[in-house]
Amino acid sequence: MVLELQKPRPIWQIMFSTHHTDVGLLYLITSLAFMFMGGALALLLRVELFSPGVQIIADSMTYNRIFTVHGTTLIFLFILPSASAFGNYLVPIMVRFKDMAYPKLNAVAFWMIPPAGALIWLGFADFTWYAYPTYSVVSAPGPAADMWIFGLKILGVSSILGSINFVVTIMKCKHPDLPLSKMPLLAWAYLTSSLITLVAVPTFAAALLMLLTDRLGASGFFNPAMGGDPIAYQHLFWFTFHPEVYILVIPAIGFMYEIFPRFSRKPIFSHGSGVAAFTLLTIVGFASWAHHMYATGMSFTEKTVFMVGTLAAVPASAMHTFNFLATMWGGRIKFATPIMWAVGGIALFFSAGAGGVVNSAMPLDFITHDSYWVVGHFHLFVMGTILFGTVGFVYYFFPYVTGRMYNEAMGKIHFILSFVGTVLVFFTQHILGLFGMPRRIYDYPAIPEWVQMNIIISIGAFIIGIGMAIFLGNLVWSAAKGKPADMDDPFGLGGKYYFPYQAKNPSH
Amino acid sequence: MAQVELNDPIYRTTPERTTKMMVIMLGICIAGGGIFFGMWDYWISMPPPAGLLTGDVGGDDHGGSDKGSGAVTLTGVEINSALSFIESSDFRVLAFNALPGEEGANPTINANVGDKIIFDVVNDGKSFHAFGVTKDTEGFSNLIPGSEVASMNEPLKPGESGVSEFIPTEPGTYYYICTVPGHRMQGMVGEIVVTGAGAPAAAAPPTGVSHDFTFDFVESDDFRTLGFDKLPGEDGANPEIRVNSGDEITVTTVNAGKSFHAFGVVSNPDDFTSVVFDSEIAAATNPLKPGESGSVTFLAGAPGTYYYICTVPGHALQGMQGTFIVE
Amino acid sequence: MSGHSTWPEWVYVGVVIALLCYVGAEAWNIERIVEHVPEDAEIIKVTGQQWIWTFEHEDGTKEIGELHVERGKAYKFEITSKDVIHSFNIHDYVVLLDAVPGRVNTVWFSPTEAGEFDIQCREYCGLIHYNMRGTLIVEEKGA
Amino acid sequence: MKVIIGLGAILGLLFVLPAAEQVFAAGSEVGEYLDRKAAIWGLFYRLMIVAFTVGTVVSGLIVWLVLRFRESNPKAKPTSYEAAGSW
Repeated sequence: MVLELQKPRPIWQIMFSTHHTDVGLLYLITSLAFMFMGGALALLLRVELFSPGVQIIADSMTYNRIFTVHGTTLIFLFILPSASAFGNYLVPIMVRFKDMAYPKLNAVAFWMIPPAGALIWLGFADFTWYAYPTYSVVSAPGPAADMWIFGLKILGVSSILGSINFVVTIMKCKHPDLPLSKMPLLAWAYLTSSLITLVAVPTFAAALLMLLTDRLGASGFFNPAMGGDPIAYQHLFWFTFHPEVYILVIPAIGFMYEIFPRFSRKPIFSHGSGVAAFTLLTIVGFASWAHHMYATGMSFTEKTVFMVGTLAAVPASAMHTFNFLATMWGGRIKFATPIMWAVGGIALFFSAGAGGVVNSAMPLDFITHDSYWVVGHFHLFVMGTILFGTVGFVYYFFPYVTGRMYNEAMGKIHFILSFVGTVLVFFTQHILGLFGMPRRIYDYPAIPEWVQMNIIISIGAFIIGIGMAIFLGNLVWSAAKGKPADMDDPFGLGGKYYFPYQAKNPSH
Repeated sequence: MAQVELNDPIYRTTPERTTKMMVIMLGICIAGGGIFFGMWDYWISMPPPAGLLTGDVGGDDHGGSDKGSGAVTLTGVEINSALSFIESSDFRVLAFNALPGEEGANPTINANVGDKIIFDVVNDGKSFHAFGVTKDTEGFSNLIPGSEVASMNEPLKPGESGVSEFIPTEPGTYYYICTVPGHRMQGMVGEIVVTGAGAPAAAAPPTGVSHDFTFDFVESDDFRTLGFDKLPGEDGANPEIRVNSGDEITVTTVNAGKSFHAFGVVSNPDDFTSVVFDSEIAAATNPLKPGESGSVTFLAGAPGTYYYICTVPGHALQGMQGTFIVE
Repeated sequence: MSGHSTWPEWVYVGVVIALLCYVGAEAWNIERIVEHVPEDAEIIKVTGQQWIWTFEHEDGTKEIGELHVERGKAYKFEITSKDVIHSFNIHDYVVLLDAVPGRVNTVWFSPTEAGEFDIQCREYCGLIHYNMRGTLIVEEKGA
Repeated sequence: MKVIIGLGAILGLLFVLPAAEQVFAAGSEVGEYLDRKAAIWGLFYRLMIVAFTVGTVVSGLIVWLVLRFRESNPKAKPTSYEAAGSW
């Protein structure tokens, strides 16, 4: 769907197209829409938690439903589809092939997202995005929970199909004289995150099916009254979801591998180290899932095994950070909006990682487990690294798609508001967690420290909210009325940029 | 990196096209929002079947084993009692009408045997609650049939209310409680003191008079309708029996049908386990086979209207049910 | 593509791995010390059910929502749940363990100061999870 | 070099002392039990020292890098790849 003037294609031709650019942009529009919807829910939660007592959400059931859908929407309906969006648009170009390996499969994988989103949003389930039994099996009410399960099932299948498409495109349809070692690191990011998806997500598909039959009373996998064990579900869930968080972060790192060299006006410090880090993370990512379950009464040796598995994954991220800083070294950096987001993303990526190392130290998990420290920690990843990388890449990608330039000043204001807001919200949440505030609570007793910190966090959240409103305005206004961009060098960096250049309005 | 020269025309969108797209997206959101808010409560209306199955094991009240719940002559007195479930702000203490310590908390109800107590309960708290009357001094099971409002698996949501009634048949103290597990412990229990004044509930001493009755279990060809001696609809089916309290009754039954049957005098026809006066012949678990017969002798107990049925589940509903009146 | 000398990267990765080994060793050691349960610890059975905590001491006394213990004595909690997963947490004494139905988890602690401390539920358990809170009352020895 | 040795000594002391004290605490007599809270929070503060030192080094490096190699910095000079026109 390249937005044109002279020969505007009818909407249905765009919606039902199987060309990788059209499907890519459909993914992008859907994921950005869900980003704003998920963000709105976050603001609702923060208004409620501004201070003890009831602010605007009437009862705890509504609050529980809001944070469940907030988590599910932003992970499955924003981050994953936005990764697929840029992947579909750019991977065929990066491997110099005319389209994805299976164009129809690509369209099918996209068209599973809106119905799944509808299922999740209409049902509005209330058992957290973990859907831990026995609450989800015995006590979670109504069709909402079953709709959530079906929605997640469809999304799981969609991301598996997408990954198959990426792996075959990259491995099989690559240009013969483009060796894998010369392929851009963003394509490597998509290859590795797709491989992790193929291994990790089917486990969750199985867990979902077992959860559904348990809810119907037909089976008792996770229902202790029928001889099952709820901890089994947690193992299946986290075996998928710890690698899944690597699936979410790897494309964002891939976007930064595009932005840093481009704006530093020098090539990436070490292509080999990037490839090594991605592959190392793919393998080691599967060894650390049960650090989410230290509190379920695991034995000492079992906890040690998963602590070591978690710590083994840290060097890979450290290598990426080093790669980016080394690329900036000696460059002549033009600080347009995309590079600002990328540098902000890397700074927060480091603090998120440091928090994670503390979490994985076994005895400390008894302080931080399921407290606001954990909320702060993973939001530094999903907001600090992934959203910053994705939004930075949206700004970088904007001129190539719309042919117009976004408003640079608004972009910078959006960055500053978001960065300040993110630091205010999620660093304070770390300290709030140390003071013991549990996660997922609708209301809290008026402990002075808790009240002060929650006020700071809510103010920070509103700052991010303003920033995101500016982002929406900037996108919509600039798409229609923005200054036409110089398609050879939209950011005025000098020199030709090899692959997005080709992306400009390819005909079918 | 080979630079590929591409000089296709550059297409840029227009404000009209962007507004059209925004209108489409807004339309989808409004339609979705309509369904979303319209069905807001429906989505969370049904508890999961797994919850109901496992939940039954705990507070199930099938075993209405308290013998004395036989029918009793109503005194016609009706006692209305309005109870509201309330919770302390920290949810630690729960009670009816007022928190313990305050006046009017868990009011005690005094009644006579045969009075009809009508409970009008409303959930004024934030948590879920359900209502029931039991004779047990603790726990939330063995509820007297008919006295429950909602149940632990489908409790009253905040603001919901319900009505139930309870007719005490024997003197003693009964307890009205919240049947959600744990709530009784937290304070949601009140007493119903039932005094023995009114109809003599005790069985009369043996009068030495004895009666003999014989019944045949008969079935229609399609096994749909069953009956004693004759099929319901024909005269002489399920004959009514009238005896005095304390008479000695001997019942002999012959299984003239093709399926299995058993016999018992019960206080509540829908509840095949509420057998009174030890009047069973065979049982649902090892019934009389076709052609077999069995007999039982027992004393007619407290006066009231009872029913004789086939205790194999479902047969009473298919017609094997007659009245058994003790004066 | 860039033929830089790569020793700074190897030094950097070496430092990172060294720090990680330190964290791992230190955590392993502290966890080993903390998990050693003293023999003479008094057993308290903790049961979580939807939205209240109930306690049973060795001598059979039952308590709902409140737990009275003595300063300086060691206590071993045997934690289980009646319906859904809860998580028994006394933040001030770093006691945190899930109450899983159909399973008993044990953790020990010995209170060092008298006073009142918060007990809270750290695993989402439904409508009133936010207020599934109790109080731990630590009294002086023999009080 | 002296600075680095001094810094290393101080950091070493900061870690060795509490770890040693832990070993003695565990072996104490039955009546007086290990203070779990102190042990766990002690480990937490030691890790915070590590996290914040490395954190300041990395963020300081980022800030310096951004200021030193920004385009508008008077000392900024074009990279060798710009002449070739592609990187």
